[in-house]
Amino acid sequence: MTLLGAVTDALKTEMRNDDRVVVFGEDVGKKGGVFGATEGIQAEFGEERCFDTPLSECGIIGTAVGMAVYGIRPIAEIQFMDFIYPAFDQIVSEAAKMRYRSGGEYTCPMVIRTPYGGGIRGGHYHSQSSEAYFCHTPGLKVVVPSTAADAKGLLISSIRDEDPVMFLEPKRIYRTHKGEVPDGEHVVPLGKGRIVREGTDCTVIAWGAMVSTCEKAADEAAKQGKSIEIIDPRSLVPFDEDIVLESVKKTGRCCVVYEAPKSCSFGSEIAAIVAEKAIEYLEGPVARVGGFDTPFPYSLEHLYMPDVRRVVEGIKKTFTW
Amino acid sequence: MTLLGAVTDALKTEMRNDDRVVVFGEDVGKKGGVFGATEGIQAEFGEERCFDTPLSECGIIGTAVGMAVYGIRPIAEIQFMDFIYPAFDQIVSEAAKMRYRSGGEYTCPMVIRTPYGGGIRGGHYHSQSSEAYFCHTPGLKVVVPSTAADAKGLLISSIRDEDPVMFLEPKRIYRTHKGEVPDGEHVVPLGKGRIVREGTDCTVIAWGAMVSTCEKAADEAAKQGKSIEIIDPRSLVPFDEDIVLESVKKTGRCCVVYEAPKSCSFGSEIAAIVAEKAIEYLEGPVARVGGFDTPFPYSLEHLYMPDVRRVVEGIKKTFTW
Amino acid sequence: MTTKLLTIIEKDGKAAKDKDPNLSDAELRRVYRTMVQTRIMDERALTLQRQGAIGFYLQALGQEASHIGSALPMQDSDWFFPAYRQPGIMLLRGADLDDIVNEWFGNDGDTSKGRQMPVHYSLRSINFVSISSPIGTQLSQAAGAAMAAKIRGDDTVFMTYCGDGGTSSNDFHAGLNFAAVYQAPCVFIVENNQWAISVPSTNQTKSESMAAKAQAYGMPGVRVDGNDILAVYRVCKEAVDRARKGGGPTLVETVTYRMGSHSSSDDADRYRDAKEHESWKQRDPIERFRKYLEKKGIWNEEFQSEIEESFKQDLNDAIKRAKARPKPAAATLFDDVYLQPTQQLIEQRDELLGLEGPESDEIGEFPL
Amino acid sequence: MTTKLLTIIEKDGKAAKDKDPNLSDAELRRVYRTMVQTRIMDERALTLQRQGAIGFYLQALGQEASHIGSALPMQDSDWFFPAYRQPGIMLLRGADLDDIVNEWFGNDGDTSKGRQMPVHYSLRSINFVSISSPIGTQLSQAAGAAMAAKIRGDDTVFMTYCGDGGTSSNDFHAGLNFAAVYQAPCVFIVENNQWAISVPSTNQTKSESMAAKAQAYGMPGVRVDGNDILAVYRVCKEAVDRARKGGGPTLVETVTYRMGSHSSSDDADRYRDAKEHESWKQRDPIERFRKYLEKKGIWNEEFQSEIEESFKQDLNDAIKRAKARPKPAAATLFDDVYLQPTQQLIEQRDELLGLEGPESDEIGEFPL
Ligand SMILES: Cc1ncc(C[n+]2csc(CCOP(=O)(O)OP(=O)(O)O)c2C)c(N)n1
Ligand SMILES: Cc1ncc(C[n+]2csc(CCOP(=O)(O)OP(=O)(O)O)c2C)c(N)n1
Ligand SMILES: [Mg+2]
Ligand SMILES: [Mg+2]
Repeated sequence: MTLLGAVTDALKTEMRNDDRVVVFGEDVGKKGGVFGATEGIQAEFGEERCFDTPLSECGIIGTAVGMAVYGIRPIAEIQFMDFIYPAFDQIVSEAAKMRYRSGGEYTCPMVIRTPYGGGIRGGHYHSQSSEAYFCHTPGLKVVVPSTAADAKGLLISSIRDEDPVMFLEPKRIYRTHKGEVPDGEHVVPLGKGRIVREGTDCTVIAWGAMVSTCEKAADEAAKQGKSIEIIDPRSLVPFDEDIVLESVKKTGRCCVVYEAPKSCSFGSEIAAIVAEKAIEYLEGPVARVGGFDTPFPYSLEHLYMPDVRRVVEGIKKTFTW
Repeated sequence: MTLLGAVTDALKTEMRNDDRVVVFGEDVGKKGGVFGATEGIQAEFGEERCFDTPLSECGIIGTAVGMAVYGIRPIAEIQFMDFIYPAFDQIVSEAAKMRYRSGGEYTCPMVIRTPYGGGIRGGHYHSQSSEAYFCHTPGLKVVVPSTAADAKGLLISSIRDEDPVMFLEPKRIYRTHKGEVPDGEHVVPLGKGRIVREGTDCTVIAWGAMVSTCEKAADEAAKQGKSIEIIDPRSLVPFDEDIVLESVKKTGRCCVVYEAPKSCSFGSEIAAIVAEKAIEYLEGPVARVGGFDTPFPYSLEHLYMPDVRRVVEGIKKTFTW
Repeated sequence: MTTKLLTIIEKDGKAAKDKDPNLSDAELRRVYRTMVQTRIMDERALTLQRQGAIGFYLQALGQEASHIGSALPMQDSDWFFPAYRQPGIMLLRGADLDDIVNEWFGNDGDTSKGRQMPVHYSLRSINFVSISSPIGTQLSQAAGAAMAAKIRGDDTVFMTYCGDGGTSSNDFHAGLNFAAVYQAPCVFIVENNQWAISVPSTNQTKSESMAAKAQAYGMPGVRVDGNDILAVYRVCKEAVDRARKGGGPTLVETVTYRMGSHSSSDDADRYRDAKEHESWKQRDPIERFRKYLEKKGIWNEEFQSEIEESFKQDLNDAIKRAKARPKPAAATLFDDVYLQPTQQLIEQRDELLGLEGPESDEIGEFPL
Repeated sequence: MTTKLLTIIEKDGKAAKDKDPNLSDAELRRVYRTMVQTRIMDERALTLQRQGAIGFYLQALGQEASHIGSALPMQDSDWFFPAYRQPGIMLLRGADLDDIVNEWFGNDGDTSKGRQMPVHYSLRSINFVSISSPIGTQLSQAAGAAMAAKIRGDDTVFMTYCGDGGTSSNDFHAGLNFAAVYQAPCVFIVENNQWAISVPSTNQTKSESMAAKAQAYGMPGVRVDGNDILAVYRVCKEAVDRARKGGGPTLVETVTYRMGSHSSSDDADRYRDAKEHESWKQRDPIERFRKYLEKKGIWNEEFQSEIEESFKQDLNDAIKRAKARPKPAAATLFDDVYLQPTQQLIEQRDELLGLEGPESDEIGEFPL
């Protein structure tokens, strides 16, 4: 099954499980979403539980917050993550803070699904990875799957979660990634990372579409005699510090790979955690291989996105003192 | 002169200098702003150059972008930084990207001034420090003064800058901070940090209202025999890496202090830079003393904000291996 | 059409028979009591703020008819997504006075656990959703909750409020649009009190009225004298009934006046003409309603003093209790970020609780 | 009032004398030429996309009258804040064809230096502001630019566009409100082509028309047959003249139809009734205008072939030149983030330029 198919599968599974779950957004109904993630959902569950909205992300998230507060389980689709900003206030001021500011009287269990990341020739406004904004916002959870099975299992956990979850779907691997996906009920808990491959010389941390790039880079590094351990945190908030620290303590080296602009990113956070909690184990600098600190380009996308050679270069850095 | 007075002084100075400069926002006219930063400006420059707007941050920044693109110099006031999010799309998708996405054909020289930070019993929504969102957005500059003289000099530089600048005013010290401010023309360049005090054992980096807290903590640390160097970067973007790295290489220790939630913050970025570029000089972990990863509280604000004892604790951490 | 202003109670307290909603005497007295209580509470709280006992306050002075009248047709099971200038709704719906007063103090009895500034109540007990500072955000939320109720087949009605300033917000546009497209059972009340802090409503929009904005969304828009509680009630009753019957949302503009400054941090004299203020004082909604009751023979001085004295007593007692309560415990800082705290939050909590030495005392004053 | 639809050219090409704006023959021919060129360009570009020569394309098929007619009354010094479905404006204003075509290819001749997807033009040469993907953002910007011109005393007029979907955006609400409050010289064109990708305009709003939304802002709102170029011209000429004379903004709704799919990534047959499409084909704006010209005796087959042949030739030449140009140089990635690159950008650039080994080739296809 593709990663995209796993998303659809998760949605259907939970909609069958729990009739409070509703799905809405721009073009999610008859069209089934611009990527097809909601294909067949309106047909199966009707227009009450899967419906198109006016073109207002502010309205989509604002109404979702109200629904969640009232007691149903909204899953809002934002067509591209780049278009989430008209709803930013509702996300960071409202969804994220509802439980806290009301002392737990009102809560906001909802999922915001959105395709994210580059690699599809989407240029400036159909490619960005802005997880950092949300990771810096207490009250939100932030989840990024990198395999089909995880996509299903993490999405089901997100829908069942009692707090608002940003579910970021790496669109570059929507269809290119294929893998086994358990039928029916399949739950992957939030906050538990995954060791993608074991290694002894350097820990590489990556999520979403970058995981497979890092696997190729690790192959490359292996040719040069370096054994790379790859970790996919799966959720950035809550973040599985232990799996990262344990690995870094073992390998003594750390390289973080991500698509977002390098500075002030979640990659920076991981580097900071390592510098705070495992510095005495480090045998080289903590490398960050990110997007550049520029807006996302169109024609030069292939240079902007971390690729094998840039990841290999990053790994090399961790071996220089 | 107070820091607040220095802001007013800078606005008037540049409005006299350059008749393209206009000032607007909610309540900035007759009322002179809720903090008084624009007091007397409408009286001196008239309603065409200093005017109140409808209650729409989206409209304030959207129109400011259009003004800047057309060729005048808008200075938009957002009443509290907590209320900037309805304008987030215009800031991160438009102002920040106008120059890049148009290949330099259209530019967006504008200043967004906004009171920021805690310490005034403003609670949940009148206290936040969200500089990280903007520091992670290529195309924006982000400036935070910590003294009256800097407030004037940096604001004048920001107004003259050819790119959009977020000018964050630490409201806690608006009136409590007083200092000499040069008359008339006074320019402090963006991108040059300031050594607040020299020291040899640990580098503390802080901006805005945290600088004075760190000075008190440094006094405390001195009593315990530790010599602290304090650095105020003054602008977070562009960031003066050199002044930080040079200091850390000298002291071997680094503690970053800031009000924003700890994780995925600009403090994380500084820690990451140090872990990337000065790790071989470090004699202890890089400590971060931030706000907690919770929304901003009201009654327990004094615990939420880094205070002397927490900064001292952070400094101590850098001495533990 | 939308500019016509419905008034029922005339200056002298007379009410046109054909328009009078004919509430029972008991109901009329209950409503009047709530209006007076609201004003007393506002006064007392502002005094507390001036004395430094609480950090901030914001009154509804002059807008009692507007918000109490609109809330009146709502059933107990109905929901409110309020702005910050509708305190009377809490009293009308029988909220626990301690819940209200504890919120001002942000003490350990505060339902919001001291997370928000005064007047940002959250009262699940009366379906009164946690108040937010960012203007307008409640509007699209109310629309969404109403959509949810419709999907579930509940017959709940939702009422939400904003000011004249709030009509310019993103969420006003999104909330009204969504509510209309999905024909959600939601009533939007714009309390047009003529000012958004120092900005007059004529600078807020060039629309001939706030009610006229309903046409942009294809919903009914009604303009009503916001200082006439019977008129407000009548209009809102229609809207609530229509919503409950599946007739979709309504926009109601209550034309009223902010008789005080914006908040305890504001001084309206700096930007507002005293004459304007004076002229609105003549239209005081409580005075007007009192005359109506008097004409009906169900108001007298005794009734007035009974209301005042008993409520003042209750309020004083509640304040005394609230003052005696401590701040929330330090550890609570880390609760309610999520249902379960993350590893990072637990670590941060333990660090904080482990600290020694004096806490900061540098917190300043709130300016707005 | 706002629901009345102005039409001038009837089906058979006749035009009511009292409404005909009486453009000169030369002007009429110029306009017709632009419409035909626009359609040819749209066809050719979509073909290029299908052939894999360019990555994406989005047509204005069927909306030529709507956008060319509205732009026609604008002077050379006036400014546009376009959406993405007004390519004819560039041709009308004499933009360099190479500037247009280079943008599709994102090559080193692209004015935007290959930073944006195809159809996101930036053409300073004709005061055509850089197109953004996020829906609606241009609306408040246009209002702001118009405010700026008013402050400066320039007599520039601003025209900005959005679709029926765009009326739901935050910036629609903010942009129209600000323009009205400050009486800025700005004309807002809503091209109501009935669809926002797969969402019909009846699901976008319950408003009786898009023009009716003007009442929320207190500005004139006009509804016009968007497939009738004379009607669109007439209405917009009035709006532009009024704006220039200090009469403030206008909202114009052009009622038209998206005759193609949303973009090269979309297939409208999946959600749209073929009959609807058929019925609108009968109202093709170019065909209608052609009949009008024919009746006037200023159109014949020769004229048609001359337009088609010469433009196809020019276009082919431009495409040939564009294909021959390389991508922008790697170093340009780091330009234009700021006027001057930061230390971090310089470091990142130098690192990239110093890399060895093969570049990534994993980039996929654009789905929308
Ligand atoms: C998004 C946002 N911007 C600014 C503010 C600051 N602010 C608080 S109240 C207010 C005026 C509100 O006016 P109105 O909506 O008319 O309500 P009123 O206070 O008159 O009841 C402003 C600007 C805010 N709370 N939220
Ligand atoms: C803020 C935002 N949300 C979503 C999108 C994705 N999107 C692109 S075009 C479009 C539909 C636009 O419809 P309309 O405004 O009617 O313009 P039309 O395409 O019909 O010309 C959508 C939803 C976007 N570009 N921006
Ligand atoms: Mg008001
Ligand atoms: Mg459309």
